[in-house]
Amino acid sequence: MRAVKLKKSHLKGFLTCVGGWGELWGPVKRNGRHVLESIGDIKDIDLTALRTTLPFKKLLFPPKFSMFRYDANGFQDTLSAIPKRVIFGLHACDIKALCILDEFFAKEYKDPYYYERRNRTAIIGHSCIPDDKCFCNATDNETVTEGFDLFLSDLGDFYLVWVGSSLGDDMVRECPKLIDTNVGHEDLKKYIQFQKHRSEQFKRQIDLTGMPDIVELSMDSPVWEEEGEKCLSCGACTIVCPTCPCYNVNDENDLGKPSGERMRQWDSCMFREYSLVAGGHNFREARAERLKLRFTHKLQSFVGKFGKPACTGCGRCIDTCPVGIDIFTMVKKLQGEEVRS
Amino acid sequence: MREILVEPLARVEGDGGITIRAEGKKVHEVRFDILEGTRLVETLVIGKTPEEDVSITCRICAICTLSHRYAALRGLEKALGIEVPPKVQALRSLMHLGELLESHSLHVFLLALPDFLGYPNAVAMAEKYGPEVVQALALKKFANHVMTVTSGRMIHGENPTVGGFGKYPEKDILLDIARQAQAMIPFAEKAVGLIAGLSVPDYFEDDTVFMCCEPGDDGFGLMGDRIRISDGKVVDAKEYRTLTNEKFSPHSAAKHCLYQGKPYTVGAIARCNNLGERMNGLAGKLFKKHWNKRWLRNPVFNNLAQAIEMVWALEQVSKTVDAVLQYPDDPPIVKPTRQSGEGVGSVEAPRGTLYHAYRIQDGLVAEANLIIPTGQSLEDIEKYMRKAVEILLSQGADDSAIRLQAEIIVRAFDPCISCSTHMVRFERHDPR
Amino acid sequence: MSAAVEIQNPYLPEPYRLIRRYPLTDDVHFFQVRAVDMDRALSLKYSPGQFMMVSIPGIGEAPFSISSTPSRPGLIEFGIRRVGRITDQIFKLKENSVLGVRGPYGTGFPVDKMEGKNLVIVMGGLGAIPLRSLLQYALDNRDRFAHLALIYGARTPGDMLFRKEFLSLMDRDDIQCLLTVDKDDTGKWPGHVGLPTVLFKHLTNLNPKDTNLVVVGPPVMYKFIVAEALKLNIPKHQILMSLERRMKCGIGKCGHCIIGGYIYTCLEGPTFSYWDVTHMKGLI
Amino acid sequence: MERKKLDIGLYGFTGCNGDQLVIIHSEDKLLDFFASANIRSFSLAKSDNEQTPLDIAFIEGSISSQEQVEHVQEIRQRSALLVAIGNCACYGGIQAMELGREGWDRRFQSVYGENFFEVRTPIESKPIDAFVAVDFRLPGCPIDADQFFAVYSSLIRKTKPQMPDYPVCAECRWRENECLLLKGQLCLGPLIAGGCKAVCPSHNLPCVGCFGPVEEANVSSEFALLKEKGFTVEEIRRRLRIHSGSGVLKSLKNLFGEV
Ligand SMILES: Cc1cc2nc3c(=O)[nH]c(=O)nc-3n(C[C@H](O)[C@H](O)[C@H](O)COP(=O)(O)OP(=O)(O)OC[C@H]3O[C@@H](n4cnc5c(N)ncnc54)[C@H](O)[C@@H]3O)c2cc1C
Ligand code: SF4
Ligand code: SF4
Ligand code: SF4
Repeated sequence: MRAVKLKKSHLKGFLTCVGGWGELWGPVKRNGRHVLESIGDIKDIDLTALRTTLPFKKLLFPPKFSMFRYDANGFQDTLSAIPKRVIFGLHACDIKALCILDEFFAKEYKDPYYYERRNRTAIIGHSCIPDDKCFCNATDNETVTEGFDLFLSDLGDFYLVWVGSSLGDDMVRECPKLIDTNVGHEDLKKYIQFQKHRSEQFKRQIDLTGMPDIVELSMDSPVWEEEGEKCLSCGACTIVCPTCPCYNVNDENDLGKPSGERMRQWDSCMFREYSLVAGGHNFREARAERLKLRFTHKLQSFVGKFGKPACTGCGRCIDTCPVGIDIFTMVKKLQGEEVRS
Repeated sequence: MREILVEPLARVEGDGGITIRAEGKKVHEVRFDILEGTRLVETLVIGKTPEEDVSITCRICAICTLSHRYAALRGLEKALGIEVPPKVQALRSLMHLGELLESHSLHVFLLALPDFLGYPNAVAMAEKYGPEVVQALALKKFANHVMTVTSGRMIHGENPTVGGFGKYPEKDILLDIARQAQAMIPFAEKAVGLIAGLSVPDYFEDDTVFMCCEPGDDGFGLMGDRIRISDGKVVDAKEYRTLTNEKFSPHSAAKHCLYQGKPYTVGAIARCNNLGERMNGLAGKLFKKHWNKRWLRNPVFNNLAQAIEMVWALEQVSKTVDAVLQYPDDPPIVKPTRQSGEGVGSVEAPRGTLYHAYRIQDGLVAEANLIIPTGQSLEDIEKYMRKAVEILLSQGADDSAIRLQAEIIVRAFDPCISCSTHMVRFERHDPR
Repeated sequence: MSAAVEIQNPYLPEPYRLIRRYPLTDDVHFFQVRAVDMDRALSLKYSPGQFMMVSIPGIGEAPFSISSTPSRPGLIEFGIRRVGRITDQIFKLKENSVLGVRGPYGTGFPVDKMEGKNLVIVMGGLGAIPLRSLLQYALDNRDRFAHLALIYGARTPGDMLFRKEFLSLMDRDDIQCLLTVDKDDTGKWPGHVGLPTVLFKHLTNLNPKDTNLVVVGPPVMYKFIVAEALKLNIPKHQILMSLERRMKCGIGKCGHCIIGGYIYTCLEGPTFSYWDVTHMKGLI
Repeated sequence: MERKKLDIGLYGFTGCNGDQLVIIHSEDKLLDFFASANIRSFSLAKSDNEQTPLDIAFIEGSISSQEQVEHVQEIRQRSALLVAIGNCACYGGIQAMELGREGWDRRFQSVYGENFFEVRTPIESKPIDAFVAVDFRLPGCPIDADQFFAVYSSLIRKTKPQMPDYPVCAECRWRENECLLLKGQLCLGPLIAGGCKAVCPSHNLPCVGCFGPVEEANVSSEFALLKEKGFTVEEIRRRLRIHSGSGVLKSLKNLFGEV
């Protein structure tokens, strides 16, 4: 991978330049929360953002969108007019999640809605310093080597820019005046120091090795019931999770006409009807069963399938669940530790 | 004596009715029945927090939800010793203008006009008056948009809360509202012309008293802590009981009000009669052009008064938007300075003066008295109707003519939506 | 429309024409469809045990097992029970109308591996729908299978799907056809009365290692039939079944059919072996 | 797909008329709406109403007099499907917040004294299903226009409409709001049916519960959580009762024995 340098004072110019490739999106602060938004003015971008409330997935498969239209003559594809976008400011964990989703949506049947958007989205990552909710060190996501076009590491007065794709390379080439291709030994030393410093900032200690076995052996643990009693089934944990892709499908009719749209909307395995089938049988009637599904998926089965957990350690569920049933406390509880949630 | 019961022509739905009892040419009784089910809202708010009170009382009416909210906020904030900053006041004025426009456009175009033009509803009216109906709907839609932007949603938005707003609308949206309001003025002006051209029957005209809030700034307005009466008095709203004197009436779930033992009228016509001279701009010109002494004796001019108020409100919107945007920072919600106290909030709902009077004890509502505009105009509604029926009967008019005239009078007062459409119950007692 | 779409959209239903429909029972009807595009109709490949997604615009989509056999190409057949929103509307369709269908999806029964061996097909209730596909396939390719047996339990003769079709098999000597009802309310029932498990004693003696047993039926049925199969010493991976879950996409994306944390029933199922089942919690 | 237009009626009982108004305020849809069925009765919008057999009756408002009881029964009798729209019809609305407690007579007297009405016999306000069978409920105070038209579209196609199975919180997360519960405010979001698009939390104000309870509301967990945040049971119960009326009586009974 190629690396170049970008002076911090040139960031604005650089983003303006890459903004030419597509609509620029980045983290901004709204009502005390960080959210990804389309950027009108580059100075609105807030680089202190750690985790945006909703992850980037909202851009690649929006909470609700039309899959196609239907009318008396049949079904018409509406896959088009997806804008080109540059998402700036994704962190390592987000990019890992992106890789997971890339793999998931390509599997067996390639999902055109995801991939049409994905193919028109450029990713410019940005380094971060973890807070007390991050634990991506435990999910092996501390650094990323793929899944982005460019990745900016903040090394004081300049960024070390990893070029991760040919598109990234084009972007760098497009603004030669801003980019310093001269990366020397000193710079790399700084980078390594930065990485080391970053690693030392993690405050949550958690060990996910062996989780698949622990989960397997905990199927009858009382933990599920206990947490199930508390769970509000609000779905917040799955909504904010960058790797949760489940959805529901609904037809929305034009009023009084035979035409309409088939809509896809985020669903959650925490919702009541998730596993409900006709006739009223619900394969996951109890909240405990739904929690079990969520956590076996994240911590056990996914590992079996892909060799890594479907959790990136971003801390969003820790930040979100009103009753504290997040992946961290569940892991701790399954590992037999007392945790106050 | 024989009783003949004339069933109403149209099915009576909802919650209002007119009952007329006559014997030969002699009128026994003319009643405007308010049959709306009792909800006892004043008892429900006892023991609730001020925030809860606002969320409950706004639901008295979906059309004037924001007037109720506004009156409640003003009453409660007085009781709690809250002074809201000017940005909050300006945004509240904007939401109030939105509601006036929403209510008036609904009433004038969709409810009153079809009557005069002889259609059962506005959709049917659209065949001949297509462009007018389309523009009227656009105006109503705009008004709903103003309410949505300021209050959070079209109806029962919770955004205006005790001490301020939960969230302030974005600048671009407000500027767009100002622009749209300007663009609507020509249509509103045309509507004034259309309504002014309708003939207003004069046979039942009579004197009355008009009451409205005194804005206190020499201007025309929809809110004030004092009440201006057409007899020249100006009274503090705290004295509202001496003005309204609510009394029970066995045919009405809304109480009737009397001022010094006499019926009185509130609403657009009262505001225009009392304060119209103060209107400036286009609305002022239109007022001067169309106002005449008959307005003081004939409630049907309320339709025209509402049309002129719409022009006024549209002109007011951009000024109010400027007033909001004058303060770039969004003020945080102001906290109460005391937990016990009393306060009366008075505002002009589209159909007249609305009072919310509260006593707060230890942070909870201990006493509440809400006086709605329709109740205040009720005695006048019946007075004018009775006079009209007497005259029509003496002229030998038939039932349907009487029914239509009675409806026109009731509806002109814009009492409250479900009461204002097709609801005449007509009983005639004739000698055998 | 602007930029060309690069990826084929697997979610778009294709037009199919409803050729024939008639009732199998009061609430289960037979639907025979064919792709409007003739080339598509003739080239459609599938295997017994697979399903398709049927769309009713304005209402939605639902999965249905293919009941016809790939050995008779061109036509696709479904047996559909009326239970809810979509099935209600399917039941309102008239012959010759056009509906949306996509698929086939899922993993069918491993017919290649089953060939050369004995095949015992056990159906209960709606299980007859997917298994009719396998049965017809085996009958059409009779020489590729050793002993062939059918066990079908229904509540009453009137509840038995494809009753005539199956009864006619009783006259054939290349298939052992064991039909049973819980209760005979007609008095004219030529088959057995009693639970399907009792029919196992009638089964010709089979070498369990060379036998595949396939069972599809209501959830309660699996436990008992599997117990019988195990008694016969049929290896766990040669006991096959098909499972039902909620589905919204049929292609491993929407998540509703997930079992055991990551198995998408629509991709890796709906057919599973009992070996899979013992290894995954919450399967049956 | 040409089909026979259905006969439809909309009726308002005790309430603020907000739900009918939501329909009237949907200017963009109004003409399609009137064209989509035979609107036999819609007192708020038109005066040429007919009393005919109906395919669907939409009922707004709660029942608060003996006369209304008879009227709603009469409508039920001639309607194939009866749909309650709005919280008053579904759960009784604000006027039913004291449901299940004594004291309605006393409260009535405190407003109207010893007087009685000539034309109506008032009773304690109750939801529609206290008097007639209700086939479908569309809650909200007022209803959400998009949801109404989606439900309406399904119903005129004679299919059961799909309603959210999730609480307001889900919509609140979709809108990326800051969670007010986590900030220590008394937000009812987790207990309340989604459908409003989380308007109140999106304005930084706690959900007051105007869509009534979500089917699977975990009331005991929410109470436990709010108690931990320092609210008293009385405060939480009061807040929940304001808009949820008859919808929460059972849960409260299970939790506290009495209501
Ligand atoms: C692999 C597979 C094969 C099936 N084969 C058949 C068959 O051959 N014949 C038959 O009658 N039925 C079959 N079913 C069941 C059939 O899919 C349901 O009866 C049908 O989805 C009910 O839809 P509905 O809209 O009428 O019911 P509703 O209860 O209104 O369901 C609404 C939605 O929920 C989902 N859903 C509900 N029940 C089921 C279910 N059991 N399985 C999957 N999704 C469900 C669907 O997405 C459906 O659109 C099969 C199911 C699966 C998973
Ligand atoms: S499970 Fe929680 S911590 Fe892990 S990726 Fe999802 S939201 Fe982030
Ligand atoms: S603010 Fe309220 S509605 Fe939103 S997530 Fe928190 S509890 Fe739920
Ligand atoms: S957030 Fe709650 S109170 Fe606000 S509209 Fe939605 S349901 Fe009603």
